Amino acid sequence: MQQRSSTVQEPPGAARDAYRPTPPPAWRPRTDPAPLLPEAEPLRVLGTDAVADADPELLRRLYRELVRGRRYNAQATALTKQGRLAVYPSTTGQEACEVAAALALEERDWLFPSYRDTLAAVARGLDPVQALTLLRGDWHTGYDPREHRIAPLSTPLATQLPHAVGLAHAARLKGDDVVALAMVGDGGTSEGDFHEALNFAAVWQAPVVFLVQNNGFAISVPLAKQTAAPSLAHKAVGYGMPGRLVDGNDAVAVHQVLTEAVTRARRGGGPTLVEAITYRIDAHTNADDATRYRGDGEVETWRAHDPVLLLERELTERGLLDEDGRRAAAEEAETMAARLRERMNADPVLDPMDLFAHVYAEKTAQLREQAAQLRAELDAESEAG
Amino acid sequence: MQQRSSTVQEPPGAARDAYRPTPPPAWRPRTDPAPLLPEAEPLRVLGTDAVADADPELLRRLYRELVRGRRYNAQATALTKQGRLAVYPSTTGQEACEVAAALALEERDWLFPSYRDTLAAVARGLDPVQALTLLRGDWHTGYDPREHRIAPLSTPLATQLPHAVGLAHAARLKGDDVVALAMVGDGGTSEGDFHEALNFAAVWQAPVVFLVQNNGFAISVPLAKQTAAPSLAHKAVGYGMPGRLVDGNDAVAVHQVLTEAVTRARRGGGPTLVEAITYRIDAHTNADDATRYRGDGEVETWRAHDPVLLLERELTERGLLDEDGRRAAAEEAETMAARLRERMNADPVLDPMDLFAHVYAEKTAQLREQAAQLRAELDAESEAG
Amino acid sequence: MTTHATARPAAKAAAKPATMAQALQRAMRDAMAEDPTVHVMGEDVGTLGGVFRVTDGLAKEFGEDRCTDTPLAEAGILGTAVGMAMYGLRPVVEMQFDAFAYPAFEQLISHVSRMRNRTRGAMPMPLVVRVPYGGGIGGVEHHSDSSEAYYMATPGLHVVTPATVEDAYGLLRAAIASDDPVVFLEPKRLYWSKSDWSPEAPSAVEPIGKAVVRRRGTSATLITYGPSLPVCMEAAEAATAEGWDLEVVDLRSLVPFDDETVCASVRRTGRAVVVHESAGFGGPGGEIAARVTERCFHHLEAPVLRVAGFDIPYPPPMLERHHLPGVDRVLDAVARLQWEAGS
Amino acid sequence: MTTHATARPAAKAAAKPATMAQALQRAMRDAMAEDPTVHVMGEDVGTLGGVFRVTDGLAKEFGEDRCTDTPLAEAGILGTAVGMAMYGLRPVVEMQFDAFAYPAFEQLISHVSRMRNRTRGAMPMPLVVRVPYGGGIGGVEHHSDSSEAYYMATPGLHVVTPATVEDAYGLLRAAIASDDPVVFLEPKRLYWSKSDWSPEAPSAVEPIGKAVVRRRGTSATLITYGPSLPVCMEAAEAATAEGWDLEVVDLRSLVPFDDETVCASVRRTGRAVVVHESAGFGGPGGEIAARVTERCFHHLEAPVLRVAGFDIPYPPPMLERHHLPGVDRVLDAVARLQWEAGS
Ligand SMILES: Cc1ncc(C[n+]2csc(CCOP(=O)(O)OP(=O)(O)O)c2C)c(N)n1
Ligand SMILES: Cc1ncc(C[n+]2csc(CCOP(=O)(O)OP(=O)(O)O)c2C)c(N)n1
Ligand SMILES: [Mg+2]
Ligand SMILES: [Mg+2]
Repeated sequence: MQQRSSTVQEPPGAARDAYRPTPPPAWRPRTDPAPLLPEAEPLRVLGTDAVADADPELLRRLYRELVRGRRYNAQATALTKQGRLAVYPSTTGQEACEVAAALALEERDWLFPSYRDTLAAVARGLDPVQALTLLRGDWHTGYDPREHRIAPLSTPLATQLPHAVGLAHAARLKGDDVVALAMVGDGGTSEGDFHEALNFAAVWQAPVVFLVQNNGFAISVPLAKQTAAPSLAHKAVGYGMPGRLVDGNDAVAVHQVLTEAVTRARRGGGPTLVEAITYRIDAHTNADDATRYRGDGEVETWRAHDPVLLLERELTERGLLDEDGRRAAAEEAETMAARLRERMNADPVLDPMDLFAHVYAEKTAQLREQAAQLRAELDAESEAG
Repeated sequence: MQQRSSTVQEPPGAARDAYRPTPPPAWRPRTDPAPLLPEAEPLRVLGTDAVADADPELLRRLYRELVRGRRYNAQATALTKQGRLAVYPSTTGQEACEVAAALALEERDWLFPSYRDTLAAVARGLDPVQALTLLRGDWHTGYDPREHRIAPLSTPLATQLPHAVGLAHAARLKGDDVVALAMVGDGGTSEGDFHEALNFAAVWQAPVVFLVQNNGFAISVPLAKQTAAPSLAHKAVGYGMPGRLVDGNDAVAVHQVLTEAVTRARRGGGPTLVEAITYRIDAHTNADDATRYRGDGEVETWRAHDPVLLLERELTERGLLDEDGRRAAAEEAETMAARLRERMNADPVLDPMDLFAHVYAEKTAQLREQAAQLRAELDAESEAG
Repeated sequence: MTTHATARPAAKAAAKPATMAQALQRAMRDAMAEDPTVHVMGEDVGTLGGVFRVTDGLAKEFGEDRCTDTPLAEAGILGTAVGMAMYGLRPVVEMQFDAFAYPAFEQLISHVSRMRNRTRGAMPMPLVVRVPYGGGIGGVEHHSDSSEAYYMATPGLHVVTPATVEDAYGLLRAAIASDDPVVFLEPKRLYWSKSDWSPEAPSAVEPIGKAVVRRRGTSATLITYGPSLPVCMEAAEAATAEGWDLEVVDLRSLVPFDDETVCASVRRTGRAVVVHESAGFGGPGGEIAARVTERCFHHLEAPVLRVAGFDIPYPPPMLERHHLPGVDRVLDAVARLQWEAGS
Repeated sequence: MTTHATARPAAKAAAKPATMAQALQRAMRDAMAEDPTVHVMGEDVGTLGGVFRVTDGLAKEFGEDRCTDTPLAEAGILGTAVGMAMYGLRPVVEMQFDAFAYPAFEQLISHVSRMRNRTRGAMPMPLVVRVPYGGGIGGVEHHSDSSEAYYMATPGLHVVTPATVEDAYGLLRAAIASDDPVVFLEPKRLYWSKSDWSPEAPSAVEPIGKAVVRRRGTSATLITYGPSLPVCMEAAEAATAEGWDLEVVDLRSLVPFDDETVCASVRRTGRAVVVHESAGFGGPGGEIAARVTERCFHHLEAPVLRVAGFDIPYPPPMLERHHLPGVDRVLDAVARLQWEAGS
């Protein structure tokens, strides 16, 4: 070995003539990427032979919930027109996702809805009036999240995803086999919190399922301006978790994919990212004018792929649903709507003094002062008449 | 077609018997994911026949820069021991990435370094004293970023990545064929800003290249606690841009991959994410004690894969480098180090009044008051002493 | 959404009264027409024209490259805008609502506010961050925050907020023209306030950093800005019945702060109340009261008082009227200015 | 990193003087030992024991699930901590440096501070965010911010900061025990300050929200906290030479604010100076001066003055001494308290 003037110190044993470049020592593929990649086309069950494998009871249950969900959307929208609801982001056209998300969970599991997902909460069994409390202008959360294992509706997009990861992780540390399912829109996937949540979930192998409802728009912004990815489900591979792509208007397919993901998470298999391709039939909210950013033609195309219709036809075709079944579902939905309408007609009674009640466990001296001020104002007001 | 009691309105033309489920209307794969996936193993050129294709001049230039870079790292580290530098995050072992990043760019291109990447700036031609200004305790940026097309060293991790995207996008809008190259560590890829930057870049098809130096650690946190991804390069697919995986200690390979990515960006092909597998030989900074979180064995393994060594052997083997060439490179490096040492021995003279000079284009009334106060204090001080 | 009268009543029978939203739109339009480096960007600002329609028509007139619907990521929006400004553009960024600007705070604090100083003047940040702020529109959670304290506490930013249709135009023009970053706070409940301001004869560009006396008075000074200006004007009218002749100062710019105008007024009247919607504790009023007191101590007949939102997260719509400082609370504060003690 | 004497000098020849960093470590250790729901998490807190070694040994003693090295993402750290708290844990989150807490502001403002209120008490947020803050350690850009104004302006948070080794232990224990979220600001230049506090006999848990008089005096009150307490104590000693007998109040808790202790002192002395490192404009001093003035106006012989950092981004190490409020500036302010005017 010749003497050389290199500034680099030869490592011991690195004999010159033994030199054979090797891959960098630390490098090894940590996960095989292939199984993480989503299906090449959104998974469908309806219209395929796989329907035959589905439990007929589940199919009927899904149907009834879809019909109820559709009716709920219509009723909530009507309530905005009557001024009983301040704002309503409808999930008309997205009922399959909302309902399947709810039904894929066990009672002990947790749901982390976005601001749009009141229907998922209702399908989980939450009183619709409680689900709509926020949107009515009443208190920010209409229910006890712990009682129902439904996190507050998250207005800031994607910010509740890390909460779902933390909760799932905490449950696992405690030894509870609880799964968290977190919902987000296509737009929400652009937020940094989406990224950080998925990364933490994968590193911690937390039992959490992320459901992206890709409904084509973030308010007015179409998917093409939101991402250039082959699909949103492809993002999964970058975190080392499986991505799944599913027809979001096929309730059976969404239910199947979510159930698989939930089961996997429960068994310690870690998180999954599910992208459901769907469409928002209504405007963003009642305050939005969708004609500014999309044509009627597109909406009509999607109406032909309506989640309620798809399931109804399939069940009818397979003899799992008849006129009586359809009528029963419609009536059940009508009853729910009538009750909701009626109860939303009553003005909620809020106590202004509650403004100070839950800022801290105990009021600070400053809040006591401020509460006294308001108390005095209210007393003066009621004296004045 | 029988009358049915469904709550769903049949869309026009959706005749019952014509029912055939179709994929969701909006869905189509936007990009073919296959070409976006990185190579299965980090690309290497050294030790393969591909070296023969490389321009010998480039190989020699890379060698000289690596030797200079190694010497620069040693000198900067020495300066911290002498108290002439407040802190130095060394790139010993990472010189191939630093140098290749600089050499892949044209003069009109922009470099967006992280706090660690002073060497890339120096390899681009920046005066080392200017590059080290921040780390010496002097002003935050030692050079005019516009003059050198080097953004300020970014201390908050990954936060400069969106800047690179915005600048590249602005250049493209203006019709300038300028490319931005942004550098980040493996740890930095976990930040939300990384995600948002890559997404914006892909949606805008901005001419930007992201270089992740995966050196195995974020301070003490090893890669396995940072991500569960098959590789960091796999994240690219989730944004719809190509990912490349390269041996970060193979200067020729890194240079090749970066040059390809830069060329692609310049030609309007959009962004690329490059992951270079490398290793930080020194502690995180001079203030860090690396023995707390990693064993000497690991470091020794990597010394055998030293970037300077790899290139030096290859060039020697191929007859592209002889004793004279090595000596010349070492001498050039020594000259640089001597000059740096000497110039860093002089204490910089800072004017305290500059504290107020550049907060705004013009001092506010409040800052004028405060400047007057400091002026008076300084005058009193100098009178007193 | 409710419509409020602006401070300056649309008394004259002007041709086409314009809203504050229209004046803001016009300011961007005129700036874009004059200067090709001005770019508007944000969520839904293009095709939709913004959820408040403030950017209506800009994408159509100037193209999507000049008025861009971005992906949904506030840090990304502001972060890319920083890069655009580095290359010489003048980005005007819209944050859709006050509370949705928080994800961009890292970029705002660590980069936007410091880039000029960091580079010793070599790299200014001529960008504007438009933030619709404040409550009173019945918005659900996170749609009604008054976040000005955060911006004020960040050296390197200018913080500007119009209260009238005229100023909406004049101050936004000035903000866009400024070579420093400006957080431009738009009082969203005044978006549909009207005045005889006309897009045909837009108001002058107003200098940043100048407060203005909206009502002359002698008994005490109400110091306010943005959404609380109409409240203070109304309170001042009502106060005449009690024999108080109140002066009203509209700050318009929280940073830089116009000590001169404010202190001149307080020295004249000897008493002052600061009025804002933001929570009181740690809010702008503390700074304002403290600096006025430092400068006018011997002219003060009473401590400078503050009328502000309570120290609570913004309440649900059905309770917001109890939270928002209204005319009665302003008058109550005026009544507590120790009238027996002094002049 | 320099070593400062704490306010309470380690005079007694105690067995093993401990540093503030050690007291903080001990507080977490004792809390973790007592309560299995306490979890420590952050960047480098596990194997390394934190860049300031404040979590040294915790991962070893309690395992990596109780003291966890997280991925490098502050919003993710705080956001997952929120979820953990929802499930009944008590996360203690470390932000590596003040300026690196900014990416987590969205989570802090929109969720941590509001979750209890949002759910009408059903879902409290018993978590602690530890933030090393302030300058004076020669840190490069972004390593020396005083960000307390942001936290103070966020209703729903408690904001606590120790200035002594004893309080570091006692207040951190209280913060971890609190059912409300606490931003726990650790004056990083006091990490290596020492006292005769001993881990063998740790101090008592201190209640949150109580200020303490560190030095009795009659001429004027210095109101301060955290890193500025040693400065004020030194100033008070030096002031005796000028004939001033200064009282020094250590706030310890910015939220809730102890009006009682502070105002009792100011009423006694009739004069006050607020001292902090944070930029003056929009900083904590404005709130403090304003509320003291509101409550003690007729006891004041002079306006409450403020000695603070300049209204600039934190300067580079070589200039920081010109920025940091030191003894001389405090004494200058005391001298301006209009001694000729009053008592
Ligand atoms: C952090 C944040 N930024 C902005 C908004 C305002 N905003 C409300 S809904 C919405 C679009 C959401 O789109 P997507 O995530 O696709 O969900 P979708 O509405 O389609 O269900 C926007 C921008 C918000 N709520 N949160
Ligand atoms: C936003 C932010 N959070 C935390 C830090 C503190 N910090 C400085 S370097 C570092 C580790 C960075 O690791 P990596 O990204 O892998 O880069 P490397 O140091 O290995 O070059 C951390 C946590 C920071 N600078 N910025
Ligand atoms: Mg959507
Ligand atoms: Mg690294």
